[in-house]
Amino acid sequence: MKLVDRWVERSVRGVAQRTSRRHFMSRLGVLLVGGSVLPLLPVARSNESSVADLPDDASLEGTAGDPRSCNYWRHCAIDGAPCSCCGGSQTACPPGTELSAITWIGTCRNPGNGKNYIISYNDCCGKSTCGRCMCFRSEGDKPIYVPQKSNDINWCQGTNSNIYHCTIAAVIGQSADE
Amino acid sequence: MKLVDRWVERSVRGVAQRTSRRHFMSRLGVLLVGGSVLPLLPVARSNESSVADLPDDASLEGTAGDPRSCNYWRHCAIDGAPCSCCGGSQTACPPGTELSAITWIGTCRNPGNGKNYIISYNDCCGKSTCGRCMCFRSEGDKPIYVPQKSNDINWCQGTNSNIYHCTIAAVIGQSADE
Amino acid sequence: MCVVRRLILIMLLSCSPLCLAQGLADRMTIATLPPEYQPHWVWVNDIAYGHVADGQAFLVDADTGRFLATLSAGGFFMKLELPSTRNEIYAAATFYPRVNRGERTDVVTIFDPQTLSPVDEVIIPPRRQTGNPTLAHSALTDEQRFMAIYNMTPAQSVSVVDMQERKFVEEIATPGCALIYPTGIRRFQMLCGDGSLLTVSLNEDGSGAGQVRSKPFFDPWQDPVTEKAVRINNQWLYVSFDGYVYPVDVAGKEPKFLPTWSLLSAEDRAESWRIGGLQHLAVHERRQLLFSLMHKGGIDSHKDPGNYVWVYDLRSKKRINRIKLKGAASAIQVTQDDQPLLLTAFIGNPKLTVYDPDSGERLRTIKQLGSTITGLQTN
Amino acid sequence: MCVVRRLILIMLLSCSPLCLAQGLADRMTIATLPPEYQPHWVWVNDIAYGHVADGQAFLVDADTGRFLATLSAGGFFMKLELPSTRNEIYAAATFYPRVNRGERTDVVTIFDPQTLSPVDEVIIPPRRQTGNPTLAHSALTDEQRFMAIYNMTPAQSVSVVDMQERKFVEEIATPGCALIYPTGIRRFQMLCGDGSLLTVSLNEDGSGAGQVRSKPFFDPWQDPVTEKAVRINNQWLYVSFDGYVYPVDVAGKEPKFLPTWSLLSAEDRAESWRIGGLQHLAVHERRQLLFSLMHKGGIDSHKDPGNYVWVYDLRSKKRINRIKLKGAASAIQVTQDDQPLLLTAFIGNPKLTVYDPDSGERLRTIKQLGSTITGLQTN
Repeated sequence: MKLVDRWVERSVRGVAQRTSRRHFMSRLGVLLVGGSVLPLLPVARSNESSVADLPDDASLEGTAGDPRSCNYWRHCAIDGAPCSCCGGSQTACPPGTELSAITWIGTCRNPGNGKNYIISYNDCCGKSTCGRCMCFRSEGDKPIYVPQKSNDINWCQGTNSNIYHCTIAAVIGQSADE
Repeated sequence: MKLVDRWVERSVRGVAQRTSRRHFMSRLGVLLVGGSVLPLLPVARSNESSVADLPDDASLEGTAGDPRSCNYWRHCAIDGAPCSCCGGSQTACPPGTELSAITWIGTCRNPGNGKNYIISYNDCCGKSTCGRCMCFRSEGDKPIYVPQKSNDINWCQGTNSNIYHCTIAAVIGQSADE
Repeated sequence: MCVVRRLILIMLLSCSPLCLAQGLADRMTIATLPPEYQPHWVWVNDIAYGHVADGQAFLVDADTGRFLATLSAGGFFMKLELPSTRNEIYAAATFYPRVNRGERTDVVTIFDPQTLSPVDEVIIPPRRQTGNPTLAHSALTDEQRFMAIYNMTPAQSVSVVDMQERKFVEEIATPGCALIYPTGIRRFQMLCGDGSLLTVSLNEDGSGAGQVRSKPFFDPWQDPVTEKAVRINNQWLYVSFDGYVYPVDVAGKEPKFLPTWSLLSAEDRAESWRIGGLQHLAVHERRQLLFSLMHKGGIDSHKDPGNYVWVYDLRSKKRINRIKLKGAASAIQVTQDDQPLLLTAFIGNPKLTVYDPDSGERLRTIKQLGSTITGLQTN
Repeated sequence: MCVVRRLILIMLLSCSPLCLAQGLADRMTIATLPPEYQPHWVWVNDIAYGHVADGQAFLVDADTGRFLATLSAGGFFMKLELPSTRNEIYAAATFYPRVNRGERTDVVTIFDPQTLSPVDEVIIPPRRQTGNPTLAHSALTDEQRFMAIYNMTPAQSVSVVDMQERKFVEEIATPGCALIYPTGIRRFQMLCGDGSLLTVSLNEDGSGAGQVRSKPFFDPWQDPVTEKAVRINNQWLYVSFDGYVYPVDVAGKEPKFLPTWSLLSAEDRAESWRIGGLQHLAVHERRQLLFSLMHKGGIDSHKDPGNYVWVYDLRSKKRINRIKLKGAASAIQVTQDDQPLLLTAFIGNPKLTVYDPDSGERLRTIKQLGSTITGLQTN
């Protein structure tokens, strides 16, 4: 298991790597609907931008632009195996797995343009767990009782199988707090 | 996995540890019954001895008398996890497992009295495989097509579950070739 | 005739153990565990990350280091239920007919404590929440008759099982609230997304008897409490990411929020000490001690492993000991007897380490315990 | 409306990928493998020792080191069948409804090579032989219509499945003989305990058409051949513990035993060189090369890992190369193209190592491939 390496590495990196996402997250509004807490994320309106505006990984220095690295900028809140190491990519599930429709949301800063993006960490499901490139960063992670912000939850829900395989990290919007 | 340690260890021990069991095994007679090869093992008659004659492990020096060690004298032909490390003993399956009724047979020399004993390596079955104290010695082991001498076969057969948990090493007789 | 039968055994057929025992031959047996467990026998829970369909628990003697037995729990194994009033063990698990595909079946399995083998099972709705294990996934109510299991689909609910009758009772909708913290006879509480507690009461048959939502007692966005609360007598101790203890008295029908206190001094905070781990708290009831797994780290390090266990007297709310661990730990536990042991494990290294909680001395290490230890439980 | 739908997604409900693609948002997709595999794509088989219910195969690009996809094979996974005439992959496996308990079901699963997901399954008698994996556990006959699976209960038999019709045909009793080595159209041979071969022929519907037992061609007590024979064109090469090659020509209805030759010189034997490993042989058909995993060891070391691969020209029966491995290997394989790669893996270290079979140079290592690699296959 590489868990130990990653965790030890994470312990060592310590404070240094954790930028102040918390400060941002705490300013998120919450909306109480029928007893359930749902966040109103400040997602930029989709007609204000296009796919061409997605930040370019190739221009990033070092591993921040490598989707197989735990340091990949979109992995700031992940806890699991990035699908890029498992036969998929940061936006594609590996062959034969199912894409979970629901998930948790993180906010990661792109080091190239300094903007914050909303990242959807959808799980890919139905094959035995991929143990490659295990990555634990958990920036902005909340406990299980705040489900939409919790990476402790297996998000293989509403899928034919709930067996967790790996996690993608897709941009679903730009944060409005710029 | 400790497989690597054990195998590397075994590689290093090399020739030194392998006494000439092969010489003995090759003198075993075989009997052809209905197209099936069955060995006529030279087991000493049961009325010639009693349980009290079973060799005493406590008198042995070093790990040759320790049922949790790969060097335990009865483990000369094992390939798997000794049940002594898994909640059982050299003659007892761990709690809740099933004892396989059929198995493969080895012949091990007791270093205390120098006598050869027939060892029955019965598998214990029905719980997920115990990965403790993995031991590969395979003295006298034959390929799968000589089933009664093959430790590559999962002997969890005729049991409710064929999931392999661990292996005991019971004396079932003294070799008659003394 | 017995010789013949023994030869038949060698000829790949079966022979009774009785027959074997008569000659120069060992009697082959199957071990069983004694009716009474020892106080230093410890459960080591392994979700088997990489093969989550095949979770396991190992029973280990922390005094001798002896491995006692394996309990094959099943898919997405979280924790065991260990009732004191029935000679049984329970665990909720998820199964598929083809390991990870086909129709999902969730069950509560009833295990025999002397064999750790299943004796029965109760099928529950296939909706239990899965993921990183937490001891709050399920619980027995205080009279030990009903087992409650937390569901998420993502709709949130609780499945109630009558463990005396071994039958599923009903699924209770609990929108916005998660996990199970038992608080009394036929009663448990849940943590809600707005920082409040939901108290759920059951009728005598286990069906829902009503729910009461408390006011929020912490801010889940500013400083959430972890899910890994510990209970001591009639108090649940919830601990926040920033190291504040929120004691909740559950003796009455509604929770009573007691004064908050801090695990960390101003100096500790300046040095970036933080709580963290998958099971970062433990208590010793008779001694009224709280054990907290600690590390130096930044914000968002609430799941990082710790290398210290800090010990607090719950009467004085003062730290009385700092135990430096030999290596990282992600789960801690303490035995409840008068000569307690402190137990630690790290998910990345499958071994159990045993410490003297007074001297802090490492007493022993028990290795080769599965692959990914997620939790520790005592009997 | 799309914005609303995206918000709904965030509110824990689903949203179509098409909708997401319209804005500043990635399109989430599911990858598929191309219709044509590359010659350097390699199958890495993992029995998942410790969790044998959950065996896996990984498809890896040995040129780039890229991990391509996972195939969840099931319990006691041994090997894949890779027909060239149908766009399908097959594997026999054993399942229990509760992972390791309940009623046993053995199946041949049919997988889609573009997704590595099951598309169908054929239930077979719950009697397949299990244990340490061998590539001779099952095979397709040469016309690729019938799959034969070796059973042992301990009675020995073969299950025949019609892979065109996807139905079980029948179980053929083969007392005293084991494993499957295909030898022609609707024909395979088996190794028998007396050192002979059993040739089994099938009718057009796959039912048994008769069996012929050869004379013994080796002595299983003095110097047995391993089960890990390799086929090159119409020859099966069986290799004994002591390093003798027994070529068997299977072009005709009955096997023809060709002259035995030795992998070892007198000097090699004096230095205790031996064959050994779980998959210790490989061939390159067009180049007529035999690769043999070697180590220095005593008798009974036929399953020990090797640290050398010796290469033989099958025309001259001379050793032409000795490749020193960087670390131990228990399985070797060679790709069948004109720029072949030599592949090695060790069951105790879950990585694939890629060598140039001519220069012996280590080209790359691909790590984190399951837990216990038992075999390697090429397409």
